[in-house]
Amino acid sequence: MVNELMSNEIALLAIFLLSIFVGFEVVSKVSTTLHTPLMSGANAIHGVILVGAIVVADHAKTTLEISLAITAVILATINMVGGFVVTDRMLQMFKGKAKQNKVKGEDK
Amino acid sequence: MVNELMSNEIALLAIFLLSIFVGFEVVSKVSTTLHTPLMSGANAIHGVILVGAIVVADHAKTTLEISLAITAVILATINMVGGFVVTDRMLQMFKGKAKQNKVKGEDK
Amino acid sequence: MSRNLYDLIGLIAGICFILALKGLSSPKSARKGNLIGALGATIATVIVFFYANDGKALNNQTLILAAIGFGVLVGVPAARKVQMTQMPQLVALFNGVGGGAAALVAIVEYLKLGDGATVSVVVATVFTVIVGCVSFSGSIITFLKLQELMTTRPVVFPFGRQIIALTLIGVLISGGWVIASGGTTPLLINGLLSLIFGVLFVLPVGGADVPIVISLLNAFTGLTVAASGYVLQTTLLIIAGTLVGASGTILTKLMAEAMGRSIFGTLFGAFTAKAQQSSGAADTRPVKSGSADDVAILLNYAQRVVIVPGFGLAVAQAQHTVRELADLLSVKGVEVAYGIHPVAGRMPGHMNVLLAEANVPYEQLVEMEEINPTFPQTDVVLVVGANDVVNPAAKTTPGCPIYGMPILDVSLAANVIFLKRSMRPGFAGIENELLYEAKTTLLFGDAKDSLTKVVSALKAL
Amino acid sequence: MSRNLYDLIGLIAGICFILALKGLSSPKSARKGNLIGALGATIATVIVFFYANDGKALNNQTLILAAIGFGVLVGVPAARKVQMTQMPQLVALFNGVGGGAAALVAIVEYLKLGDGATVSVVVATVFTVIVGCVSFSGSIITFLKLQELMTTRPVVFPFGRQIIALTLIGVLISGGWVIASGGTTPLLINGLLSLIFGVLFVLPVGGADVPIVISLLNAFTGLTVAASGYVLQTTLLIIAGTLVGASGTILTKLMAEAMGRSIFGTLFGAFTAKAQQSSGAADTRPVKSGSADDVAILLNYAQRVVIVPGFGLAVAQAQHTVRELADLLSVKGVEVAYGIHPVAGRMPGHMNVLLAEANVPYEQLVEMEEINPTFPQTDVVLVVGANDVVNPAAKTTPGCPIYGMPILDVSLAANVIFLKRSMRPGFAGIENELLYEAKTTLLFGDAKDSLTKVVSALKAL
Ligand SMILES: NC(=O)c1ccc[n+]([C@@H]2O[C@H](COP(=O)([O-])OP(=O)(O)OC[C@H]3O[C@@H](n4cnc5c(N)ncnc54)[C@H](OP(=O)(O)O)[C@@H]3O)[C@@H](O)[C@H]2O)c1
Ligand SMILES: NC(=O)c1ccc[n+]([C@@H]2O[C@H](COP(=O)([O-])OP(=O)(O)OC[C@H]3O[C@@H](n4cnc5c(N)ncnc54)[C@H](OP(=O)(O)O)[C@@H]3O)[C@@H](O)[C@H]2O)c1
Repeated sequence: MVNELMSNEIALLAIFLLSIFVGFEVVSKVSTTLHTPLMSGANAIHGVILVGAIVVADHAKTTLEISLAITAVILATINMVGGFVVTDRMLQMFKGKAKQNKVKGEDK
Repeated sequence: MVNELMSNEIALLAIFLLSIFVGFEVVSKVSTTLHTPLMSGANAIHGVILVGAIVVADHAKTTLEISLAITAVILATINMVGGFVVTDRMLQMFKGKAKQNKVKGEDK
Repeated sequence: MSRNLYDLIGLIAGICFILALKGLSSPKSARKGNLIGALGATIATVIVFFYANDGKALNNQTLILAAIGFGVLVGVPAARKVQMTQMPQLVALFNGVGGGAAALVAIVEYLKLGDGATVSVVVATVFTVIVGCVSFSGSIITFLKLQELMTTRPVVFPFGRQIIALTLIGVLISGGWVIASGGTTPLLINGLLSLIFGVLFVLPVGGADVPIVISLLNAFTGLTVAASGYVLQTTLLIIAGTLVGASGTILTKLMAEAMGRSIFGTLFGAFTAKAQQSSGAADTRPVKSGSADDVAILLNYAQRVVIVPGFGLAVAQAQHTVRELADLLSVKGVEVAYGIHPVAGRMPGHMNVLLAEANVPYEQLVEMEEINPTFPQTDVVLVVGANDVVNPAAKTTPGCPIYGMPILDVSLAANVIFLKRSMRPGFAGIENELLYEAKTTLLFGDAKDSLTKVVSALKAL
Repeated sequence: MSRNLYDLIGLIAGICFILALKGLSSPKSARKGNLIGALGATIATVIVFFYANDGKALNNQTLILAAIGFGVLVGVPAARKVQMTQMPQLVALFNGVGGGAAALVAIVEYLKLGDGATVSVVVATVFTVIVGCVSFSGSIITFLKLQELMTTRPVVFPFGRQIIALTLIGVLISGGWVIASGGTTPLLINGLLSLIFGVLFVLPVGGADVPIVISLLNAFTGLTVAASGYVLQTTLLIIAGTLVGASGTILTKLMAEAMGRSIFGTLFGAFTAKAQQSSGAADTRPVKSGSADDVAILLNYAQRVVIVPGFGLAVAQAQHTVRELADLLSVKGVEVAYGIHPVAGRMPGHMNVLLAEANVPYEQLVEMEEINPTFPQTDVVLVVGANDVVNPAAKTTPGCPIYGMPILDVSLAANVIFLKRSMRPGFAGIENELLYEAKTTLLFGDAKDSLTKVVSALKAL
C-alpha cells in the first residue's frame, strides 16, 4: 500500500547508488594534470572515517576496544588532516606567475 | 545515539539532493546540437507521473476523484508515451549517411 | 508486492532515467538513452499495478487501462505525424499535460486524505498544484504562439508587470490559505489563480525566446513530479522529478547562454526593453539585389559553397529545396557544406534536425567552430533565412543585443548571397552591415520560392 | 543533538565533499575545492562530539582529543615537509592509514555488538575488514617501493599466481566463517589473511605502475568507509565513502588509459609478461654523443628551445637546475617552453607539480596537444630524462607496449638532445629509434650533473 514509508535499507541503497553516479560524473572529465591532486583530495575525504572512529571510541568499553578505537582515531586523523594539507600544498604550486615569486619551495 | 535508523524525511532529502547533483552533472556538458532532443527526452521522463496517477486512480472513491484521476492518467500517458516516441523520431534523423536512404520523411 | 521490492524496482527505473539522461547527452548514445528511459518508464508503470492495491486488481482498473489506451492513441500518432518544424510546440504540449497530470494527482490525493494530511504533505500539494498549473497553462500559451494560433510577438499590456505581480501574490496567499485552513475551495482558487499566472507569465515572451520558456517549464514540471512523489511517498517519482528539474534548469541556462540571453531578460524583457533603435540612416543606403539567374551563375562557377540556414529556412520550410540545390551543385562538381550555428532556427539544434530530415548527409553538416576557418577558401556563402547568426555586429558593436555571441564569419568568403524577404532585421532587431557590402547579393522573396527558382535556373544553365 | 539534526548537518558535510570533488576537477577551482572538502570534514568531526553520546561529553573524550592532537602532530608536518618528488608515497601512506582506520572501526563495532549484530551488519563488517586490511598493507608496500626501501621492480616468485589465488580463497573462506559463526578468532584470522593478501597483491607491480595501484587502493578505502557507514548507520560516511569509491575507480581507469595500460595488465602483468625482447642488433649501431660544451653551443644559437622533462628528471631531482638553464636561455633571447606529456614522471601531472615547485612560470608549461604543432618551428628539443613519451615506436610499431599512446613529436624539430645515463630503454622497455638518428645528440650522465655542466658552459660562452 502506498503512503507507507520507505525502509531504511532501501533508502541507504538509493543514497549509495546516487552517490556512485555523482562520484562518476563529477570526475569523469578531469584533465590529466589534476589526476594527482584529485587522487590526494579524494584520499583526504575518506579520512572522514574519523567520525566513525570517534563514535566507536565513545562506545568502547574493554581496554582492547579502547586501544583499537584510539588507534583508529589517530590513523584517521593522519589521513584526513595530512591529506588536505598535502593536497593544498600541491595545488598551491599550480598558480600563475604573479603569485609564484613569494613562495620559494622548501625542496633541497 | 548512533545505530538508530535514519528518519524518512532525511532519507528523502538526501535522495533529493543527490538527484539534483546527478541531474546537473549528467547534462552539464551536452552539445548544443542535442539540446532539443535532451529537452524532449527529459520531458518524457517526467511522464512517469503516470505512476502517481494510477495510484490515486486506485484510491479514488467519489465520481469527482475518479474523473480527475482518470484525466490525470490520460494526460500523463500522452506526456510519457508521446514524449519518448517523438524523441526517438528526432534522434533517428541524426543518423549518418549509410542508414539515411531507407527512411524518407513523412514531411510534406 | 512488498514495499521493499516495489521500491527496489522503482530504484532500477530511476537508474534507467539517469542512464537515459546520460545517453541523451552524447550524440552516439542518444537514441539508446531514450530507449533506456522508455524502458524505465515501462517498468515503473507495470509494477505499480502489482503493488498499489496489495497485489489485487486495482480499483477502477478497467477505467485506468482504458485511459492509458486512450492516451497512447492520442500521443503516439501526434508524435509520429508532427512535422519537424512543429517539434517545439509538440514538446511544449506534452510538457503541459505532464504538469497538469501532476497537479491533478496532488489534488486527488489531497481530497482523499482530507484532514488526515500532515502539514508537509499539504505544503507539497500546494507546490504541486501551483507549479503544475503554471506549467500547464504556460505551455498551452507557448503552443499557441509557436503554432501561430496567436501572435508570436511579445504581448504587452498596460500595467503588465503590476498585474503579473499581483497575480503572483494572489497565488501565494491562496496557497497559504490552503495550508492554514485546508478545504477544497481554497485549493480550487489557488489552482485557478495559478493557471492565470501561467498565462500572464508567458504572454510577454517573444516567439524566439519561447524555447527557453519551454525548457524552464519542463524543469518546473519535473519539480512538481518530485513534490507529488513526496505526497505519495514514492521514491521513484522523487528521483525522476528531481533529475528532470535539475537537468532542465541547467539546460535552460545553457540554451539562454548559447543565444546570448539571460533567463531573466527572456522572461521580463518585453516590459523593460528599450524601443529598438531602427537606425533610419541605414535604410537609404543602396544594396545589390540580384535575380535567381544571377545567383545560379555565381553558384555554378564556384568551387566551394557553404550554405548557412537560419530561422527563415524553418519558416519557409525550405529544407527539402535547399537539399535539392546542394545535390545539384554536388553533381556539378561544386564542394558543398552546411555551416550550422548552434542557435540558428527556433530551437537549439533545430537546424540539424530539419536538415537531417531532408536527408542531408550528416558529414555535410559542419559546426560553427569547424566551418569558420574555411570561409577564406569559400567562393560563395548562401545565407538562407539567417541574419543574426552572421551579423558582424556581434563582434564590432559593443552594447548591441548580440554583442559577444559567436557568429559564422561569412564575410571572409568571396561572395555572400542572402535569401530573405525584405530588409527587415532578424530576431535581435539590429541592422546587418553585411547586407550593404559590395560582396553581398540579395535575392528577395520567400526562401522556398527563391530556392526553387535558383534550382530551375541552375538546371537550365 | 537529535538524530535528524545530526543527519542534516552530515548531509551538508556530504555536499561539501561533492563540491570538493567538483572543484578539484578543474584547475581554476581546485584549491577552493580542497578547502571546501576540509570544511566538510571539520564540520563532520565537530558535530559528532555533540551527538555521539546524546550531547554529554563522550566516554574517553580526553583520550580521543589527545589521539586527534597526536594525529595532527604527525600528519601536518609530514604533509608540509615532504618533497614534491616524494608526494606519491605520502599519498599512498595516508591512504593506507585510512584503510587501517576503517578496518579498526569495523572491528571495534563488531566486538561491541557481539551476537547482537544482524547478518547484514556482519557482512559489511567483514567487507570493511578485508578491504581495509588489503588497502593498509598494500599501501605500505607501495610506499616502500616508491621510497626505494625495497626494489621498485616487480617482485615475482615461483607459483606466484597460485599463492595469491590461494590467499584470496583463504580470505574469502575465513570471511564466510565470520559470517556463519561469529566470534573474534575468525575475524582475526580473516584480517591477518587480508593483510597478507594486500602484500602479495602489490609485490608483483612494477615501480612505474604503482600510481595506478595507489589510486585503486584509494577507491578501495572509499568503499570500506561506505561499508563502515552502513555498520554505524551514518549517512555521511556512506555518501563520502561511496563518492571516493566511485570517483577513485574512474580516476584509476583514466590514469591507466592515459599511460596506455589496462588495470588488469598493471596488476597481473608481471606474471604474464613475455621476456622483453632486447633487440640486440640495435646496440651495435653508432650514436652521436656530445659534450656539455657541444650542447651549450647548440642551445646558445637556437631561436626556440623546447624542454621535455620525464621520469629521469624526477629521479635526478633536476627541476631547479633545468629552470636555471631555461632562465639563462631566456635572458640570452632564446624562446623557451616546456612540453609536458600527461604521463611523464611518476604520476599523472607530476611534471607540472615538480616544475611549478621550481617556480617555472605557468605559461611556459605547454600541454602535449598544444606543443606538438610547434615542433617543426623548433630548433632544439632538450629531452631531460624522458624516453617513452618521445618514442616514435608508439606510432610506427604496432604491437609494441606503448603502441597507440600519444607522444611528443620531438623528431619534427631540427635537433634533439637526450640527457640520460645510458642506452637503457625507458619504463616500457623498448628501444628508442630516435636515439640513433642523425639529428640526435646524446649527453650521458645524471640529468642534474649534465644540466649543471651545460649551465656552466653556457655562462662561459
Ligand atoms: N535556435 C534557438 O534555439 C533560438 C531560440 C530563441 C532565439 N534564437 C535567436 O534567433 C536568432 C536566430 O538567428 P537566425 O540568423 O537563424 O535568424 P534571424 O536572425 O531571426 O533571421 C531570420 C531571417 O530570416 C528571414 N526570413 C524569415 N522568414 C523567411 C522566409 N519565409 N523566407 C526567407 N527569409 C525569411 C528574415 O528576414 P525577412 O523577414 O526579411 O525575410 C530574417 O532576416 C538569433 O538571434 C538567436 O539568438 C534562437
Ligand atoms: N606519469 C605517470 O603517471 C606514469 C605512471 C606509471 C607509468 N608511467 C609510464 O612511465 C613512462 C614515462 O615516460 P618518460 O619518458 O617520462 O620516462 P621513461 O620512458 O621511463 O624514461 C625515463 C628516462 O630517464 C632516464 N633517467 C633515469 N634516471 C635518470 C637520471 N638520474 N638522469 C638522467 N636520466 C635519467 C632513463 O634512461 P637511463 O636509465 O639511461 O638514464 C630513461 O630513458 C611512460 O611509459 C608511462 O606510461 C607513467
